[in-house]
Amino acid sequence: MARYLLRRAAYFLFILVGVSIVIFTTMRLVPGDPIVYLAGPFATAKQRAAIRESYGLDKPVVVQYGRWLAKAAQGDLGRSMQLHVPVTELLFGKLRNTLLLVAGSMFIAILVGWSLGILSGFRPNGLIDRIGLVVALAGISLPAFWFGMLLIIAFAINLPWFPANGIVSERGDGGVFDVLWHLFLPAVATAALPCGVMLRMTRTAVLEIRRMTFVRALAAKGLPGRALAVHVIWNALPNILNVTGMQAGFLLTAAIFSEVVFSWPGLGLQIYAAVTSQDYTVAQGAVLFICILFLLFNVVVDVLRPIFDPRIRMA
Amino acid sequence: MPIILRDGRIIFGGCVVAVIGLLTLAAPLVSPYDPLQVFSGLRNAPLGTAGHLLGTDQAGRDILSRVLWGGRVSLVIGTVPVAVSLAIGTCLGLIAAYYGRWVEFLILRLMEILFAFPLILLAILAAAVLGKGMLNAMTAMTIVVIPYVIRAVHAAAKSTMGMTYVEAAIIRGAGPWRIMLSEILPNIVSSLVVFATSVMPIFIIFSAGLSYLGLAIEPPTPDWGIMIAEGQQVIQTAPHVPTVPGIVLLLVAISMNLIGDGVQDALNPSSRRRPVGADPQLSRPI
Amino acid sequence: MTNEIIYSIENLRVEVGVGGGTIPIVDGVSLYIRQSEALGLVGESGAGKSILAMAMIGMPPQPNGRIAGGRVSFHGLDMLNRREARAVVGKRIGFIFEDPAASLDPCYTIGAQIIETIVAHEDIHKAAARERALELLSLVGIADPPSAYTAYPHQFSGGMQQRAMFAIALSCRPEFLIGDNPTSALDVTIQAQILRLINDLRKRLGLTVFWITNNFGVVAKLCDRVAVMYAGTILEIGKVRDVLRNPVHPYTRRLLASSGIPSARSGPSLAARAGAVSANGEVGCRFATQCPTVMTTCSAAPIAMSDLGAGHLTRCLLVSKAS
Amino acid sequence: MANHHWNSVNRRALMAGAAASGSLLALSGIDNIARAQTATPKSGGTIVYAMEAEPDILDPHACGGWHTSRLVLQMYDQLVEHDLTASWQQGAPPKLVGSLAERWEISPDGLEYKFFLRKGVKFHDGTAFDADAVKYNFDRIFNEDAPQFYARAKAYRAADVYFLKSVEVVDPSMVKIILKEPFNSFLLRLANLGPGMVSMISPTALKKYGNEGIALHPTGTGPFRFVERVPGDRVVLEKNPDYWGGNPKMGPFLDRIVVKPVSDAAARVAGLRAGAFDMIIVPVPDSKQQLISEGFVWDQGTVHHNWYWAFNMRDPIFKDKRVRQAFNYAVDRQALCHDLLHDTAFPMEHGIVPPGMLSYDPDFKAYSYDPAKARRLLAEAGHPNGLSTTFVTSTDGSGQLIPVPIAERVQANLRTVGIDMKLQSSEWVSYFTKWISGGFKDVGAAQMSFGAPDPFWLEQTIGCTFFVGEVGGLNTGYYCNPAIDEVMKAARQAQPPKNGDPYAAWGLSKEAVALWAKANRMATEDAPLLLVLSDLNPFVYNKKVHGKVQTALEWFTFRTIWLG
Repeated sequence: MARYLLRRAAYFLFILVGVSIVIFTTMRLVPGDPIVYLAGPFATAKQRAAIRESYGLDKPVVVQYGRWLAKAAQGDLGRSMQLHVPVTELLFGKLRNTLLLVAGSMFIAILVGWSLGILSGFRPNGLIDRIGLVVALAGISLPAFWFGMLLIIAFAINLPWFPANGIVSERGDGGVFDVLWHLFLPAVATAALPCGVMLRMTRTAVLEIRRMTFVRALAAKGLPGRALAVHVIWNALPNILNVTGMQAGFLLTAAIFSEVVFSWPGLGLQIYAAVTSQDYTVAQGAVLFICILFLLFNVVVDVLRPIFDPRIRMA
Repeated sequence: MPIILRDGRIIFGGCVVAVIGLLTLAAPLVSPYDPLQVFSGLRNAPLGTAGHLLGTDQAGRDILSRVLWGGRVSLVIGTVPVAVSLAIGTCLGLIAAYYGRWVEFLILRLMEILFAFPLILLAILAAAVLGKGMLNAMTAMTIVVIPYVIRAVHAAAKSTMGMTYVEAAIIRGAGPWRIMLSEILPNIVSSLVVFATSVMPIFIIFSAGLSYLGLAIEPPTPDWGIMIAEGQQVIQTAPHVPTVPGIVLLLVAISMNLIGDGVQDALNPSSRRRPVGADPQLSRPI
Repeated sequence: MTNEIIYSIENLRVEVGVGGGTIPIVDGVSLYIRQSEALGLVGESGAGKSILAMAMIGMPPQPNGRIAGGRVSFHGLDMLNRREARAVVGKRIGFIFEDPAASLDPCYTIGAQIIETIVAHEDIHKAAARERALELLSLVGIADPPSAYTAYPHQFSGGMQQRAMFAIALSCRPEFLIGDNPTSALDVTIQAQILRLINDLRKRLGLTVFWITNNFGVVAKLCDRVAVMYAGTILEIGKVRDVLRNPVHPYTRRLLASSGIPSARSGPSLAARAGAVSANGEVGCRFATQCPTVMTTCSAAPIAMSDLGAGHLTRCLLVSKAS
Repeated sequence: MANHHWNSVNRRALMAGAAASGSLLALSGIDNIARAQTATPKSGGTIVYAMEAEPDILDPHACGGWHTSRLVLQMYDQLVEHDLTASWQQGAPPKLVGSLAERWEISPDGLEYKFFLRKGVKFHDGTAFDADAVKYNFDRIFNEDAPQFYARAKAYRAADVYFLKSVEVVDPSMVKIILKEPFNSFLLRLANLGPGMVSMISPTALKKYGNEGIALHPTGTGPFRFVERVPGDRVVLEKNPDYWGGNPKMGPFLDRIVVKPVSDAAARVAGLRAGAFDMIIVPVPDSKQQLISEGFVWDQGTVHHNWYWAFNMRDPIFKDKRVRQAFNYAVDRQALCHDLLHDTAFPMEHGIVPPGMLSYDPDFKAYSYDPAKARRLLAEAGHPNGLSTTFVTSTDGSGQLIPVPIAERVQANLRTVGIDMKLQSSEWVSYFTKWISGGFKDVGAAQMSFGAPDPFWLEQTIGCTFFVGEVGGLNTGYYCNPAIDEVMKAARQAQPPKNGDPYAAWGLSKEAVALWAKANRMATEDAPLLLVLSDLNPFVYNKKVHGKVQTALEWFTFRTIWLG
């Protein structure tokens, strides 16, 4: 395990450095000059130069990168050029909201995806399976941003049951229920894709396991159906977890569409804004954030799977 | 492949896609109006308005015409990148698999870095750098897809490399390209087709998403994504404006997914109904 | 040997759906097994032996197979009745599969897999169950039971895995053991050990055995009686001695001639048989098409079993003529 | 304008609206003021105000964008201000009134401004406001040698640098500001609460938090105090109990102001209807009838705002005056404002100077819709078969209204007179960046939407001295007409007003205003811009909201607002 972690860590470092180089350079390739922007409409060339210098952007990119990396290594991602807020402070706030959204939608996706997937895996071509197939197809075919809009039309406008945007109501207590109430529609919109994907994956996994000889062997041991199901699900879990983990990681940024539709102040939105408004420090920091999270999601999956599959554990 | 034509899903999906595709292709002929023509005083006209079957949008333009013309853009920026990246990715994947050693190492490590970028993030970056316009949008999409193709091809090719007939060819002294193209490629082509058909719907939606975010194409050119985004302004008063283009988009996506499923089952029955949208590749960071 | 018949199959028919229609994989098989005897079943792969074996514990073939007719009873229990079958399967009837590697749940320890069987059938404490599991492991000749108990299947060799399977099959002290070609996957020495083990168990526990194999050697070493199966039907059955000394049915002769069993390829494929079936409308001798001594009458009408005495029966016109 | 519209993802999110001049009075603005005056204000309560974009830094000296200054000015005061309690109907722009300066004197040569400061004013951090504080702030903006100098702040006041000589502390309650040359718009510019205002920040706070940090801890003397900012979600202000100007009739009344950046106009409207917001800015024009019928107050009025295209004078096509005029005749502004914007915008048919800017002249009928004339002019200019060119516009940006749909409308108009106008649009940031660095050399015209109460804006936009990138110029078309320049120079250098001068309340003499009007007519005739429309800066709020004054300015105060 220790060697595994060590290898993993080294690998992460490699990826992170690579990623940071890519983002650092691409950000500077985005057309437009943040300094001109920060300097406002009346600035003269000379004044812009002064401002550029004050941000250290007059130095060659390599130098800038070096400085940034040195700081980042100490956990200091600098201040937002646009807002002057410390980047980490800014991003943690957004991250919290996005994780909330991801958690909410994953909860729905798992609830529906797993249950339908497992049930239809046990009763292929049964009623539930047919329902499941439709749900899955819809899930992977619905454009999140459009689906979200439909939900708003249906459940925020025509039937004013849920709020159309925001994360807490302005006057509400901002308590848990208030947040959940705001979370529902965005979560549903975001859940569609992962739900469809996981439903199909789970179904496939269960089907594949059920075809295996050992399941018949278990039946030949005279085990009751419930016990059999446990065996099957347990064996299918590694794959199910795998796709679940991936989907969760995927949502970190895929959530952006719901974040736009429901003006949910999340990380995806933040990144988009930072990139288009060329807030270098924020964009760089955010991308670093996301990638680290992604790698972590992988680790979680890599750590979880062996728990269920001794073959991996002991390999 | 006759078996493919026996699959109901493929027939249905194929027909829908074909019809929509042809209609958009024939937009200049079948479209009732110029998609940019503004009908003063006739904004947000509801469905079935005389002369405007699908009504008009927030700027007073005929929605049907815009859906038709917009389809050209949406379909193209959704599909062409997949095709192009398939070509490029296949070459690189084969090269990596065939030459191995540092070439492989280089290409794969590079891909891994790109994989560390979430799909959408990568697309946003690429789009931001390249700026708007159909060509740029497609380039951005292509860049995004290539890594997945490379990985898929590389994996498939690697497994083929060991096969005796490849070794035989090597012994026969066939040149690298000959081996890659006439020995390896034919054996991975089916998995490539499966890959292509399964990611196609994803990227149709995804490209629409990009233009929804305003990253893809230049207004006033219509495009389903943009139409939805613009229509969002009037969901309170005229919900049909964003709904109509969305339905068409959904229809295409569903059909393409059905095709994908069908092709998958037809080409590798081993993995019956492997989740299409799922192609774990697409959600896998590294 | 006049022990009572504990297990009987009457005119069993198992069908599998292929394409549009269905074809019988097991077609009108009738067998009986007496207390603590060992009945061997030989035949080429694809003859339907495994299907028969599964049907004997009430499990239709997967996918889309079904038990279409006949009666299977064990101590008067209807084995084709799910509930009655479950009561005895795994408890009084042990079943061993052909491929041990594939027949063990890779995610559970050997111990767990033995225990769950015991617990499923007996009201017993985990500790006690564990005790028995360890006994069983040593009984089937596994060197270090405690470590084997906590081991996972993939850590075992093929032989060890099959022994584990035996341990599971025997975990509830069954009186009847069905082995579906359990030794085919193993090399000769292991095979010998296993057979010794079975014989030993038979002596000690008076175990009744139904042993599928495609190796007459095994039959000779283990069984009292042997049945020869071809294309879903029993063509000949009798005491091992009789059948091996003077095989009557041309097919049995061929099997013995090609000491050991022809490989699966020579056996008619399902599709081929589907064709054959439609050809002769499922009447007459299945072997007719390949029979060296075939007669026009062979495919004319269904052929009954004719008794050669001493429980030696065969399904061939040559014989029925002679007598 | 210069709006760091940086959190707007939905580019079509920013729809501004306003009623065409005709229907203005019909709207509820009036009766609302009536309500404000009749009913007796109640103190307390929290108002939730949804604005059009994520605010820029909360640093008055360096905040870009009206949408930000609308927020920042609630916490700060200037030496002199426009009277924010005067509605747009009571003459535009509002008179100048003393704020932190009780009164001021202008030397006859117009070079020396004496400000007599209000005594006993305290910053939110409890420190006293005095002449030194004034100097400290001016130094932060203008004095490159001062330790607190902030380059970004100076950049926003580039134009003033051109005129400002020195700031002297005479005594704790008097500062003297000396100019290099007469510049009679100086007062108006000090009162301008657009991008980069000359507000008074607590020197103590500045020293404590530094030039960047102060944006996170705004510390002024204004009627409201900073509570918290959650980027992308909210900014919260609270009542400043010891506001120097506080009084039971004029406020401040509100306990709390919650400002929500919601870039999607539809979402703002939805929130308003759902009761999540009390007041929103730039609603979706299409929602106007519905909202009014649902009993919401739709409040709008003319402002100093100009949505135009600046022709690129370096493009040979536009060197010809007749072509520029042809474009101006080809646009059907009435239809545009009526159909597309539901009478929530004001057609710019009275010259370059928009309503709400001094020297606006309503009697001047400049360009009405006349395609025939447009065609004729094109033909005379040697384009009988029309011409083709490329215009650029941003896709968003506050105060830009809905650039793309408007541009598409104009595009359609131009097509009818044989002009094939291709449209290029880009993200606000990259657009603005290119615009401000004179980057659009290869296009026919660049769109912008801007304005100020003081007529000097005209020279900034078309003056030869004020090419973009030079001394705070906005002249992106590189238009230069010496004759007009003469007049404008004379206008800005004209003598300060005598007592009883009708424009004394704006620090301008009758003569100056007349000169500006003249310049406006000359310039309009020479058509350096394609005039389109003027924002009417609409707000919508529910019946609970009282005392909101719709000024003729792009900004307003929360001080007078109270909840019933």
